[in-house]
This record gives sequence, structure tokens and C-alpha cells, in this order.
Amino acid sequence: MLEAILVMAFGALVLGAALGYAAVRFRVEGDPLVEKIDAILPQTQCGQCGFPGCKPYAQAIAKGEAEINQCPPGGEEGIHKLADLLGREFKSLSAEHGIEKPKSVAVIDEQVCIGCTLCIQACPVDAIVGAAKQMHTVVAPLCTGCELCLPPCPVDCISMQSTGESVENWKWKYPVVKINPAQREST
Amino acid sequence: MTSYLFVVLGAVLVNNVVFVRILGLCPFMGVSKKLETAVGMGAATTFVLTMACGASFVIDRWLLIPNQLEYLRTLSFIVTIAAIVQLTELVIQKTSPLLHQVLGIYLPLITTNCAVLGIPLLNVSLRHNFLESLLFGFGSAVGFTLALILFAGIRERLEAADVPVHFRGTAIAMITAGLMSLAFMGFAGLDKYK
Amino acid sequence: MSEPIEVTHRESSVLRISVRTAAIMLAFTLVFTAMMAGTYKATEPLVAASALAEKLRLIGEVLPPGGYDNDLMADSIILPRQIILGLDDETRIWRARKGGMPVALVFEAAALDGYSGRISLIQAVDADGRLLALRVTAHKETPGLGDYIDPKKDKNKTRPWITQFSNLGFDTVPRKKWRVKKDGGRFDQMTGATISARAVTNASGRALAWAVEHRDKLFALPANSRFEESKP
Amino acid sequence: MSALQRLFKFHGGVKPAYNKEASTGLPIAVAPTPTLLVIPLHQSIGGMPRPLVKAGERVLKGQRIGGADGNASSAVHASTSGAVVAVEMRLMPHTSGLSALCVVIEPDGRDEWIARQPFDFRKASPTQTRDYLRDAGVVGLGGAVFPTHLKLNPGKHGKLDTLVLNGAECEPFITCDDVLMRERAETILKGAIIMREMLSARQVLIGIEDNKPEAIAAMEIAAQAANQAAGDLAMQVVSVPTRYPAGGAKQLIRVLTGIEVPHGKRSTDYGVQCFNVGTAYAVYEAIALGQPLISRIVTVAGNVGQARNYEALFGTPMRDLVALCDPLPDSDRVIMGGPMMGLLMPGDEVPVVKATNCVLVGSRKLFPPPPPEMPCIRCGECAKACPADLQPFEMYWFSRAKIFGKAQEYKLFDCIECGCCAYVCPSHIPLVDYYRFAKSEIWAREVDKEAADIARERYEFRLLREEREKQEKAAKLAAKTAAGREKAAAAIAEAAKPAATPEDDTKKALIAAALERAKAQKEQVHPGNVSNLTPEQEAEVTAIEARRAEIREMAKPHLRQDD
Amino acid sequence: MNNSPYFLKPASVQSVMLRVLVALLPGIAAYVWFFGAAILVQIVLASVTALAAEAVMLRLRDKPVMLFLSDGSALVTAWLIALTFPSIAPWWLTVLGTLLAIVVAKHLYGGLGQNPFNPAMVAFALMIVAYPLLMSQWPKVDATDFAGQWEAIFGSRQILDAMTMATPLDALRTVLRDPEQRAMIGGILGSKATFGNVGGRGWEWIATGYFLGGLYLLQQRIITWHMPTAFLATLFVVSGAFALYEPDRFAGPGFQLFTGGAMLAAFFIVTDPVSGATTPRGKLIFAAGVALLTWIIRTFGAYPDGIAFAVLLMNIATPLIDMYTQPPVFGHKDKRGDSP
Amino acid sequence: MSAYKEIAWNGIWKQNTILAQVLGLCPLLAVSSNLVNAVSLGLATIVVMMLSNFAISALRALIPYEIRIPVFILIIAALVTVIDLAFNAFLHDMYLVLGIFIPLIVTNCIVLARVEAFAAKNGLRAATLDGLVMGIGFVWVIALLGAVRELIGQGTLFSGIEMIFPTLSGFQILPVEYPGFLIAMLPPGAFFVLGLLIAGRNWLDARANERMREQRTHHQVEHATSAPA
Ligand SMILES: Cc1cc2nc3c(=O)[nH]c(=O)nc-3n(C[C@H](O)[C@H](O)[C@H](O)COP(=O)(O)O)c2cc1C
Ligand SMILES: Cc1cc2nc3c(=O)[nH]c(=O)nc-3n(C[C@H](O)[C@H](O)[C@H](O)COP(=O)(O)O)c2cc1C
Ligand SMILES: Cc1cc2nc3c(=O)[nH]c(=O)nc-3n(C[C@H](O)[C@H](O)[C@H](O)COP(=O)(O)O)c2cc1C
Ligand SMILES: Cc1cc2nc3c(=O)[nH]c(=O)nc-3n(C[C@H](O)[C@H](O)[C@H](O)CO)c2cc1C
Ligand code: SF4
Ligand code: SF4
Ligand code: SF4
Ligand code: SF4
Ligand code: FES
Repeated sequence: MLEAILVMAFGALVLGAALGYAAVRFRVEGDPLVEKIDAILPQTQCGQCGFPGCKPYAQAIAKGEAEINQCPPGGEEGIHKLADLLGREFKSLSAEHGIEKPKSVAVIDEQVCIGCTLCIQACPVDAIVGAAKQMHTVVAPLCTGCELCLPPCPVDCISMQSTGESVENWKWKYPVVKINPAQREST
Repeated sequence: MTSYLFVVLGAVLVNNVVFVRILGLCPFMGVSKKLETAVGMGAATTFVLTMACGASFVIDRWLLIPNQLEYLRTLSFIVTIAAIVQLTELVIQKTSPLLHQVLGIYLPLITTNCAVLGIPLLNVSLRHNFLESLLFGFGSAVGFTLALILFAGIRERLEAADVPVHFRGTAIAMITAGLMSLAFMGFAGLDKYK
Repeated sequence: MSEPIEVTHRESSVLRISVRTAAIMLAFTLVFTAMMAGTYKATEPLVAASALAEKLRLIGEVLPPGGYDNDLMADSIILPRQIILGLDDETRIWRARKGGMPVALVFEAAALDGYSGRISLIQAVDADGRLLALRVTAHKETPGLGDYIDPKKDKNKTRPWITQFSNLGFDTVPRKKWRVKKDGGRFDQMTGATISARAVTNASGRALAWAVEHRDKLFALPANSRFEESKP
Repeated sequence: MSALQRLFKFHGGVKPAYNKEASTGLPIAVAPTPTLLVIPLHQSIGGMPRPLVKAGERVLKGQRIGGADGNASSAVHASTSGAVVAVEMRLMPHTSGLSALCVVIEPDGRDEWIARQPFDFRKASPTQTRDYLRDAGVVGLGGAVFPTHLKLNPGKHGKLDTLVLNGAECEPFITCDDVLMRERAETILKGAIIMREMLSARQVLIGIEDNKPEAIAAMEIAAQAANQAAGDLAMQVVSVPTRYPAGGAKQLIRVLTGIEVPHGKRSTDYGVQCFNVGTAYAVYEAIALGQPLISRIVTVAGNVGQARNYEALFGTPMRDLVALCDPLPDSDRVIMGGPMMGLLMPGDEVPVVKATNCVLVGSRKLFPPPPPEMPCIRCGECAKACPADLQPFEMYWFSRAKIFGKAQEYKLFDCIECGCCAYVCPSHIPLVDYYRFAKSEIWAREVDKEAADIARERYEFRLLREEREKQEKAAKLAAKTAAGREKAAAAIAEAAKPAATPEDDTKKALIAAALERAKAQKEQVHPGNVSNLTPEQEAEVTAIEARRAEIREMAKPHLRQDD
Repeated sequence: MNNSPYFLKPASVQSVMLRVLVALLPGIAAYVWFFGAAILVQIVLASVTALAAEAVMLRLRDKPVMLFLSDGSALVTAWLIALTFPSIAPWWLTVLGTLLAIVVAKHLYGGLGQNPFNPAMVAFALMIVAYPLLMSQWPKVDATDFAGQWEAIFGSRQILDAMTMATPLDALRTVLRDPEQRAMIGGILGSKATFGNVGGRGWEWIATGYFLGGLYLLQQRIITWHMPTAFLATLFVVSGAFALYEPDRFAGPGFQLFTGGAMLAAFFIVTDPVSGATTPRGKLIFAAGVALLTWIIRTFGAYPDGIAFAVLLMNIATPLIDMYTQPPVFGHKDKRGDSP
Repeated sequence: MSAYKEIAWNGIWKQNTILAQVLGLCPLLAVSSNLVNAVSLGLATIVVMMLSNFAISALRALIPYEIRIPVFILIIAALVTVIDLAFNAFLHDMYLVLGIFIPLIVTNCIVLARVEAFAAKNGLRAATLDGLVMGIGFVWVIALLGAVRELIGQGTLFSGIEMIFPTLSGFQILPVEYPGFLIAMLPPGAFFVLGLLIAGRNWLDARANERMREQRTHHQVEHATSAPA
């Protein structure tokens, strides 16, 4: 009995001291995982995931506090990438956070706009230019299509227009296959 | 000399930890989705398991047996292993940040690998001497790594296969593991040949 | 869980933290080791008794209790490692006597060449050099294939395979015929699992031969002494 | 002569039925000018040319109607004289069936040229010559329509070893180069001489597949004449084994010189450059005759009664060409190019463009629908056929499952889309379609990723600004309660003045660079709705930008903490 | 309407598989000649089971049944199963093996073209592990009594002893392993010299049949030279070297190549395009690996013929072999396939 | 659902250690070649899980974060050893059957996973319940696995029960002539059967989802038709 306690006590002292020392000395600062997750998120900054932007959502995923299927703009594609990165199982997009929509940009009806600047304040990427009491304009290539500027507009002059197909951005379609359904789509 | 070779080869192929001894399955299933991570996990496990075998041999031979404390074996082994993992992390972080970047994330996962306790215990029951213990630990870990890497290779290909819906993911991975262990049964008897 | 501690880390010195964790670790270890050690001490006699009972039960399987009248546990000798018997540990040989006359030797042996390695045996050899009975005490043979060597698993309940060795000696089955039929001997094997049967048969043959060779010396040695191979 | 040339082999390739005889029976004919020409502005690789004419204007034949947008672009010209009816979106000769900006010209029948002047390239600097060719709209006529002036640059060594003229014409049905070589060999070589001088090439190798003996003979005679005139042996006609795709630039270069030009590398760095024979012809016309590129030889073949080569003006509807050749009644499609690589046209009204080497009329009988696609059995036939030494089935395996990263690991972008793999596949898998799909998805993703990066930078910047503003407000408030307005200003100045340390500076520089990049990107993609602003609006925008710049300055000290 | 290319070479999976079946015929003919018609019964049993299982699985997985049934791949699997199982195995053994091959090894992975393991070899390995006895009762040479064989397959197996014998491979192993018999190679292999009796009487002729079929496959360019050559050469060299070293303990290359499933494996089994390596270097490594493992398992292992396990073991390594033996892509030759 | 009910449902189905979390595979596969062994190990595991969850939940306030893992392991290992010794002393017959499995429980990652993920953060009652139901989740899976493997492997159920209850004996379910299917009893069989079980769970889950979706759309339709009125 005494030997047992002595032997174990000796071990415990050594280990405890070493571990305590290690824990303090080598605590890992920062989290590269967040950066990796953030790199996958589409940066629409729309908040549909339930977090105020993509970075906070990335932090939540890294901490294990959020599921990976809450970002509608990222779509199934994004979820697959997150699942790969984190080694989790794929889950289809959570319906309560919205649905995948074709990419679109905001357009301000210049006739109606009263120049209230409310949309400028709402836009997370500063894609709207204009000043108080002047007509505002959306800089289309900067607009992420987050729709955050729609609700604040007092005269409802902002609408979303889908960015159509042109010869430049046209994509070859998935070959029409009768036998092998698209792997990822059917899950 | 050849007997040492047999210890290693036997542990790698004939009595493969995963397929024959059925140890270390959780990381085997969990960390084999990508080849890259499988290699990292394998390397980290190899290091830790070899260390663990050496350390547990010393503890068993010099502390437990002389004091007739064999009943503390499980306890002292596993606590030692947990500490080795954390200390390893400390050491490589200090000495080789590069290695730490590669292996760091796998180290905490290793302690969830029951092979890390199982192999040192097997060492005791197989009455290995110190060198044999080390080699057995090393061989088993190499066997684990081999299994993990081969499995990851297949899983990367399987990911694109037209597997029936309900079997996608873990289910087909299990069946694949079954077929792999079937294949490893082909090695049966090799360790008895003299 | 991590937040509250992080704050403390910033301020306290590394040394203090180390000492503190070491102390807590020590406390836990002391408590739980004490608990274990206590349990161990408390159960030690019971465990020893159980182990003894188990031994007796096994002996009982190969040697009917009615056949002897001495205290087997007291009348035993130490058998150092015997390679020939497949034993790599010290074991004991129990000597059964009736009215002081030697009746039987009970000892362990092992076949190392089973399909899945070691098969442990216990057997009783009577004073005339006959194998009274043989039992498998531990094995790892394939369930459903090689495990018929254990009568509990043998599908033939009326005449389990292992009982065919009972009461045989080299007088009835010559040493050369003490093999499975497949190897030209006298004992049956289950087709498809010859290896297990061959291992047990050959090991029992070796054990019997060894017992026959040394039986006089074995009976003669004083209790609790060590058996030493006499060098010819 | 060709016997002297040591030939190399390229891996893979296939031998489909050639079907070339039908269209070589008759000489080149000039296709009649149609009633309406639809000339797309974007006809070559590179930037989209700006329209230089408006509806209602009159244009002359050869007049520039689309100006090159930057150097990596090529001009477009009116194919005949007439009135510009419209500058509008019209259906493009492109599989997508989408429209793009076209200049629609109603010919006046007078075919009145602009003033044509030969260009003395020997007097001009190389850059001037290249600019001239760019404005003459000369692009590769071998199919890829890459601006020729960009390729006529000898690269870092200032001279080349070999200029390869590509007369292989390996695609079935197509014979436009064949007849051009038969009928106008001398002119082609005159063009080649100009190119050779511009590139300072030691020798000119003219590769022709050995199933075109007439063309080889004609070119051989012309080459000898040219060599005699020059007094050297620089021009050599080499007959190469007939095997598709021997005409692929990389394959032909490999066969003639043994050099393999890797994907993404300039062939001039390896001492060779390759041009189509038609391109050489066009160069001659542009330089020696002052005629911009307004027409080309087009093979009309396939499901027609009389296949033939026509010299057609750009903008001629394909329908008009097809009509000249007695199309058979069961024709059901028009393909631009050959059966291996050609593009399915959305209709037969699309115009002939610089890339149109062939108008192939198809039918169910001629090109039956492929049998149902089976799974890949990894038989390796495709790998045996692939001239790029790829593993097509691996690229397919991952493209099909949309695991694009893996597909790229198998060098998806080295695939030249020659179609050999799909041609031989026993499982009838439309392999090339999978590669096209995967490639365009990957490109789209790059674009998305760039957009996301910009959005991230802007968002983080905005957060910073908001934080800054909050502090500013707080400071103001504090200052107000504490003392007068002057002091508040001082407080702001205090807060804005960072304790700059050396390591901060590098960080700052990095961030500034990032912001700079974002700005540059923004300018590059200058949108219409910004460029069309009224002066007042522009002033507003400038003001806002100025404010932003200010805030950016103020935010700098905080970047460190946040990181 | 489809995109380019607009016309295709006339080739199909079906014609590939049919030619593989044709190539098996010479071997089957020799089999019937020496061991009786039982093998034909097994082929029918396996074929019917395979087609039925395939149809059911296709139905369950919602795939076009007729299209896939007619591709012939299930038949190839079935025939190979029949040819590797003992021809007098009880009917249910063949049926069970085929069922597991088609359902587990093939369709759970997505069917044709997707299976990482060779289905026929999965069947063999599963069955030899589960029923080692039944899987090692082979008919006696020249015992071509069909009624008796029929009885063995469908009826009682009491009569078996009269008609079975150990295969040469089995005989060699058992006898060589028993230290007390002190047997030598020379004494074990039969006596009636035919072909030189290199692989056991009868067996060498079947192997020759497979060899001829294999040449046909090569001529038809269905398989490439890499796999058969690497397989046979490796087996030859390894067994040859050991036989030279200790001729009494190790059988020579003639025996190894012409006995058991070696020839069948060389041309029909290692060459399975789906589960084997695909790059030229990969094919060499794969087939050489199978040969080496086969020899090791035959010589030192617990199972009579190691081919099935060897194939499965190399199947496991196939993705990695393929990955690391990519031929250099056009223009990337000096860098061994790495893009600059 | 009440908190306790949810804990129970999680343990038994939704977060099932084996089918959902894929943890604790080694003892599961190694010891499930027949029903009796499987259930025995399962029961022993329940006991350990309950006790360790209880102990750690009770002591959690005292355990510093950085050495929590070694301390957890210490506690679990100590508990397992105590249980092992107790079995040996007081339930010797049972020990002979279970004996070799009990030390295996230490290496079962489920125990540590639950301790870390649940017991260290929850109250006594919830933690003990969690240990119980997680254990039950483990038991039913291992029992099912054991039953299937034993039945397919040798056509019996409960063979070997006489070692625990000498008066009982196993059942021959399939006819005695059934040749058995050895694979089922060997490691490959363990993987196969578990793979099938997981696929079965996927199927059930998919079906339940389908049902729920149907119900919801049904609901919505009803809603929509009644709304305009
Ligand atoms: C199933 C499971 C088993 C674990 N087993 C161990 C173990 O045996 N030893 C150990 O130190 N940690 C073990 N852990 C803890 C984690 O691996 C890891 O140490 C923890 O999550 C974070 O580690 P940290 O101490 O570095 O913060 C286990 C965790 C899980 C989920
Ligand atoms: C998975 C497996 C397990 C086996 N287990 C045993 C066993 O436990 N005991 C045994 O004697 N043979 C076992 N064998 C069979 C041997 O490999 C060998 O075939 C047999 O013992 C030879 O017997 P025979 O000479 O009667 O055919 C097993 C075979 C396999 C495939
Ligand atoms: C598969 C393939 C086949 C080609 N065949 C020809 C051909 O037969 N003749 C030709 O001039 N260009 C052919 N090309 C285009 C050449 O690769 C290359 O673009 C052209 O020769 C360059 O000359 P250019 O710039 O003058 O067009 C082919 C390209 C590919 C990818
Ligand atoms: C040359 C060749 C060899 C084949 N060998 C096998 C074989 O060994 N085993 C098998 O199950 N199928 C074989 N097949 C058939 C087919 O490839 C196999 O069923 C697939 O593995 C099923 O996906 C072969 C086919 C060909 C063309
Ligand atoms: S939902 Fe919106 S804010 Fe959230 S991660 Fe996706 S894009 Fe970013
Ligand atoms: S303009 Fe509107 S839709 Fe576009 S990014 Fe800004 S807030 Fe979002
Ligand atoms: S040719 Fe077709 S079936 Fe053969 S490997 Fe290539 S893609 Fe697969
Ligand atoms: S299309 Fe691409 S992959 Fe196919 S053969 Fe041509 S180059 Fe190779
Ligand atoms: S129980 Fe999880 S690794 Fe063994």
C-alpha cells in the first residue's frame, strides 16, 4: 500500500509539474483554423448564418459552436469544402438559415432615391457611393449581393438583379448523364 | 537478429494492429478521409507509440514489478502515455516548429487511440525485452500507419464513387475496412513459419 | 471552460502554476491510488481464495476427488520452466496419493503450435503411466472451427473429442501411434481443423512421455521442493 | 528533302476516317456577299474591341469598326462597304447560344476599299509592326484565334531557331489549309518570309500531313523557289505522318523538332514558334498589300451534296454558305470546325468569323447520337490515345464528382480538348464535356474567390472604420464635457498619432499594399454605372473617396491591435 | 445534342467483356477434358446467380437494368469465380460466393467500374476463410464421371473421398511442412509425365489454355503486356532463385507458373482494369507485387493458393500506386510529372 | 422534450456512440463475436460509464483545465481497476467470463469522450443519466452486433451462457446442419456487420426525415388551403 502510494505520488508530482509548466509555457496563441474557414466562406457578409459576418461565423465554427451548414451564399459547395477541411460529415444546407440563390447585385432606382444614406450605412463592404441628399449608386463589382441594404431604404428603391449570363461568364454545363446521377447533388 | 525482424514484420503485417488485433480503430476510421492527414497522424502515432513502449517497459520493470504493484499497470501506463503526448507536443514545439505544424494537431488525437495503451500491455503479456518492446511498438505503429495510409488512399477514390446513398461515408468505409482485413488474413501463418 | 484560467495564467508565474498543478495532480493521485490499493488489499485474500478454488476445480476435472485422500495443495512440488512441456514459467506439480501410495501426477503443459498459438493443457497421469484425463484450460483457436478441443464448445456432448485420450497409455497406444489419424496415428481429428487436434495430441504425447520418464523422481521428491532435471 | 528531316513522335493520337476528298475536288470559290453582314466585335482571344462606328454611319471595305482594347486584343474591320444598320446584341457563333455586341452592315454592293498602303516592316520598329498587325486584325487562323502580333515576338533571346508553319490540318473534313496551300503556296511563303524576319528564325519548317500530296508538292516547289531566291535552305517542307491531332501546335512542334513545350510556357522560350499557313497568308496580305483581315477560306462539308472551300467575308451567315453546297434534307445541325473539336452552333444564321475554318453540316446519320454513357472501367484506352500524356479517366473520375482540386492535380489544364479520349472510350463517356465543365467551374471559382477576397478586405476595413468612428465620438464626447472644442481636436490628434515602431511599418506597408490592390482591382473593373456619372455625382464620389482615405489614415494605428 | 467529338470509334464495354469470355474458352476446354464437365455446371450456376444478383441490385439502385446486364462484366466475374472454386464444390458455395462478390464487392461500391476490390477474388477469399475444407476438395484428375460430380455438387458429399485429391499445390505444402515426413519436392509431384508434369498432371494443360487465351487478349489489345509479363517474370525469378538455393524445399518456376491459378491470374485476374493499377509503371508494380505476395503466401502462409489474397492486398495499395506512378505529362518530362 | 428525455434519446439513438459518433470501436468489434460476450462487456461498460461520469461530475470543480485529461484518465482507470478487483473477489464466476474484458474498458474512447464532453460540464444527475444512456446505446448496438454475428456465424444464440448461469444453455436457432459462416465471427465479419448496421441507421434516419418533410409540406398545404378563407 505504501509503495503504491509512493510510486504513484512520485509519478504524479513529475507529471503534474511538467504538464502545468507546459500548459502555461506553450499555450497556442491565435487560431490558424479560423483563417482557413474564413477563406472558404463567400464573404457576402450577409449575416444569414446568424453571425454578424463571415469572420464571426468562422470563429464559431472553429470553436465548435456552429454547424457548418448555415451559410446560404456558400451553398452546398461551401459546406463540402468545410466538411473536408474539418473532417466532418457533409450536411445539407440548414433550411432555417435560408436557401441558395443565384448571385445578384443591388440596383438603386435613381429616379426614386432620396439620398438618405441609410443604405450606405448598411452596406458591409462600402459598395454604395453617394452623399447626403444626393442620389446613390451601387458599385456593382463590389456588391456581394447580401441584401442588407434593402430593408433600411425608406422608399424601397433598391432591388436585386441577378447577374445574367454572358459569353464571358458562361459555363459549360454538367454533362447530361442518364446513368450516374451527380454524386454530390444527390446527397 | 532475425527474431527482431520477425517482431517488426509480424507487428506490421501478420498481426496488424488494426486489422488483426482490432486496436486503434477510432482514429483509423476518423483520420483517414484524406491522405495528407493520414500521413501526419501515422507519423505522430509512430513516434508516441514507440516512446510509450519504452517508457512503460521501464516503469513496469523498475517500478511496478519490484514493488509487486502489477495491479497499477493499466493506471500508470495510461497516465504516462497521456503525459508523453503532452510532453512530446511541448518538445517538438520548442525544437522544431515546422514539425509541430505538421504533427501538432494530431498529437492530442493520439491519446484517443486505444492501441497506445493496448500495445504496451501486450508487450508485458508477450514478455518482450526492452529492445523487443521498442521494436514491437514501432512495428505496430508502422502497421497502423500503413493501414491508415492505404485506407485513406482508397477513401479518397471512394469519395467520387457512385456508392448507394445509405452506404456513403462511414458505412462503406466499414465494409472497405472489412475487405482490407480479409486481405490481411492472407498473411496468416507467416509468423509461424520457421 | 478555458476562459477563466487564461486570465489567471497571465498574472501568475510559470513556477507557481507548475507547483499548483503538480499539487493537485498529487492530491488526486494519492486519493485514487489509496482507493485502489485499499481495494486491492481488501480483496487480496478473497482473490487468492478464488484462484485456488479455480485451480482445484480444474484439477477436479482431470482427477476425480474420490481417487485420493491427501491434501494436493500441500503435497506439491515446484516445477521450473520446462521447455519440453511448452511451459515458460514456474509451475507446480500436484501429487495425489491414497493411503500414502502414489496415485497420480497432475500438472500443466502447453501446445505452442495451435492454429492461433498457445493451447494450455492440464492433465493427470497415473502411477502406471496412463493418461487419466486431459483438459484444455486456455486457447485461442478459431471459434466454430478449432474450439472443439474444449469440451464446453464441442458439439459432440456425449463424447467430446478430448475424452478420447482418457485412460490411455503407451501400452495401449504406442508412442509412434500417439498422433492424429491424418498423420498416421490413432486419434481422430475434425476435418478442416487438423492443426488444433494435432497440436493437442502431440503435446499430450510429449507430456505423457515426460511424466513416464520422471514419475518415480517426481513422486519421491519432498513436498515443496524443486524438481531438477538430473544430468545423465 | 523531307527525307532528310528526322521526325519525332508524339504519344497517343487516333486515326478517324478523314473524309477530305469531297471538298478538295473543286478550287476555292469566292462566296457571294450576303444581304446583311453581322460582324461580332469579339472574334479573338483577348480584350473585347470597342465599337468605333455608330448606327447610320457609312463604312468602307477594310475600315476599322472595332478598335483593339489594349495590346492583348485585335481590331475588327468592315468586310465590305455599306451602311451600319445597328450596333447591337446578336446571336454568337458559340455553343452557349448567347448574344454579344455585333456591328450589322448592309452592303452597298460597291465593295469600296479604304486606301490600302503596303507597310514597310523593314523600316519600322518591331513594335510598330506588331501594332500595325494588331490594327489590321490579324489573328491565328488555325482555330485558336490568338492575336498574331503577340506571337510575332522572338522572346527573351531575340531570335528563334525554328518557325513552324502548320499545314497539318489533321481534323477530318476540313481542307481549307490544303486548298490554300495547293493554290496559293507562293503567297503563303512570302508571308512566312516576313514572319521569319520578324522572329529572326534560322529555319522555317512547314509540316504537312502525308495525306495531302498535292499540297506538299505545291509547297515544295514554292519553297525551292524561295530558297533559291534567298540563297539558303531555310525553308523545308516536311511531310508528317497522318494522325490526329498532328496539327496541334505542341504536337507538330514535337514531331518536327523534338521539343516539348509545357503547358503555360511560351514556345519562343524554347526557340520555336508555330503559325497556321492561313495566318502566314493573312500576314502577307496585311503587310504587303495593306489589306486587313476581312475574309478567310472556309470549308463547307459534311451532309452536303457538293462540299467545297469558299473564300467568305466575315459576317456572312453560315446559312448562306451551306445553301451554296446543296445541303441534304436530313441535315439537323451546323458545327463550326471539325468533328473532333468543332463547336455546335445554336443556329445556322450565325456569322462566319475569324475562327471559322469549317462549316460542318451534320445529320443523325453522319454523326449518330452516342450510345448511352456507361461507367468508366479504367481500361486505359483514353490514356493510350491522349496526346498530352494525361490520365483522362482520373480527370473524369474527379470532374464527375466535382472534386475539382483533385482533377487539377491530374493536370486538367494541360488537356487540349482534342477529343481523342472521348473518341476511343468504350464506355462512350463524353469525357471532354466533363473537362470543359470542370475547367469553367474552376475559372468561375477563381473569379468568385477574387471577389470574396476584395469583399473581405473591404469588410474588415469597414469594421475598422466603424470602430474608429466610435472612438472618435467617444473622444469628442469626453472632450466636450471636459473642456472646449479646441481641446477635443487635440485629443483626436493624440489618438491618431501612433507610437510607430519599425515592425509596425512593415505591417502597415502590407496593409497599404492590400488596400492598393483592392483599389486597383476596383479601377480595373470600372463599372458602367460609375463611368456614366454626371459631373456632380463624380464630385460626390471623389469627396467620399477622400473621406475614406482620411479614415484609412486614422485607422492605421489600430490595425496592429486587431491583427 | 452532344458536343464534340461527334463521332466515336466503334467500341463498347460489352464487346470487351465478351472477348474476355471467349479468351477463357481454351482453358475451360482443357478443364473439362481432364476434370470432367462439373466445371460447366459451376459456370452456369455462377452466371445465373451473378445475373440475378446484378439485376436485383440494379433495380434497387434505380439504374437501367437491361443496359447494365448486357455489359457482360457480371459474367466475367461469374466465370472467374467458377474457375477458381473447386469444380465439385457444393452448389451453395458457388452461389453464396457469387452473391457476395456481386452484391458486396461490386454494387455496394456503385457497380461497374467503381469497385476498389476485385469481386471474384473477394468471393474466393471470403469462401476459403469461411469454408477452408470445402474450398480445398478438388476433383481427381481423369475422374470425369459426370453423374458422380453432379451428386457431389447437388447431393450428398459422402462419395467425395473417391473423387477428390489434393491439388499439387496443396500436396506440396502439407507434405513439405511436416517435419516428420522429410519429403522432397521431387517425390511429391506426380509420376505420369505428360507435358513434363510441370504443374501437376492436367493442371499444366489448363494453364496452357489460359495462356493461349491470354495471347488472344493481348492481340486484341484488351490487355497490355505489362501485367502478365511482370507477374510471370516475378514469379519465375523469385521461385527460381529459391529453388536454386534449396531445391528440396522450394518448388521451381515451372511448377509455380503452371499450377494453381497462376496463368489465370496473369492474364485474367491481375489484369482486371477496374480494381488494378492503370499507369504503365503502376501496372508493373501491381502485377509484380501480386506475384511476390502469391509466392510468399503459397510458400510460407496458411492458405493453399495465395493469389486471391495477393490480389486483394495489392488492390488496397492500388490508389497509392496509381497516384505515385503518374506518367509525366506532355512537356513536363524532365520533372517527372511535376509542373514547373 | 424535457432535458432528461433528450439526454436519453441522444444516448440511445441520435448521438449513439457507435452509430453516430463512431467511437469505442475496438471493444465493440473485438468482443462481439457472440451475444453473451457482447452483452457482458456492454453491461460492464455501463457500470464504468455511470461511475466515471458520476465521479467526474462530482469532482469537476476541483480539476484544473490543463491537467484534466490525465486526471480523468486516472479516475477512470482507478474505477475500472476497483471494479475489476471487486468482480474478482465477490462475483468470481462472472469475473471468469468478464475478467478479460474489464480492463479493456479503460481503453474505450467512449468513456473518456463522455467524461470530457458531458460529465465535466454537467450536474451529477444529468451526468449519471448520460453515462447510463450512453452505455445503453453501446449495449444495444453491441448486443445486436453480437447476435447477428453469432447467428450467421454458427446458427446459435446465447451460446456460452452456461458460463454465467450454469443452469441455462444457448439456443440452436438454425438447423444443426447449418454449415456456419466463419467470416462473421472473424474481424472482417465484424466490420461488415457494423457497416450494415450503420447503413441501416442511415436508411431509418433518411426515412424519418422524408416522413417529417412530407408531414410538413402536408401541413403547409393544409395551411395554404385554409388560409385564404
Ligand atoms: C474519445 C476521446 C478520447 C480521448 N482520450 C484521451 C486520452 O486517452 N488521453 C488524453 O490525454 N486525452 C484524451 N482525449 C482528449 C483529447 O484528445 C484532447 O486532449 C482534448 O480534446 C484537448 O486537448 P488539450 O489538453 O491539449 O486541450 C480524448 C478525447 C476524446 C474525445
Ligand atoms: C480463418 C481460419 C481459421 C482457422 N482456424 C483453425 C483452427 O482454429 N484450428 C485448425 O485446426 N484449423 C484451422 N483452420 C484451418 C487450417 O488452415 C487448415 O486448413 C486445416 O487445419 C487443415 O486441416 P485438414 O488437413 O483437415 O484440411 C482455419 C482456417 C481458416 C481459414
Ligand atoms: C487538337 C488540335 C488540333 C489542331 N489542329 C490544327 C491543324 O490541323 N492545323 C492548324 O493550323 N492548327 C491546328 N490547331 C491549332 C494549333 O494548335 C495552333 O493553335 C495553331 O497552329 C497556331 O497557329 P495560328 O496562331 O496561326 O492559328 C490545332 C489545335 C488543337 C488543340
Ligand atoms: C481483362 C479483364 C479482366 C477482368 N478480370 C476480372 C476479375 O479478375 N475479376 C472480376 O470480378 N472481374 C473481372 N473483370 C470484369 C470486370 O472488370 C469486373 O467485373 C469489374 O471489376 C466490375 O466492376 C475483368 C474484365 C476484363 C476486361
Ligand atoms: S451567411 Fe453570409 S455572413 Fe454568414 S458566412 Fe455566409 S456569407 Fe458570410
Ligand atoms: S449594395 Fe446592398 S446588396 Fe450589395 S453589398 Fe452593399 S448592402 Fe449588400
Ligand atoms: S477509355 Fe473510357 S472507360 Fe476506358 S479508362 Fe478511359 S474513360 Fe474509362
Ligand atoms: S481531350 Fe484532353 S484528356 Fe482527352 S485526349 Fe485530348 S488532351 Fe487528352
Ligand atoms: S476504442 Fe477507440 S481507438 Fe480503440
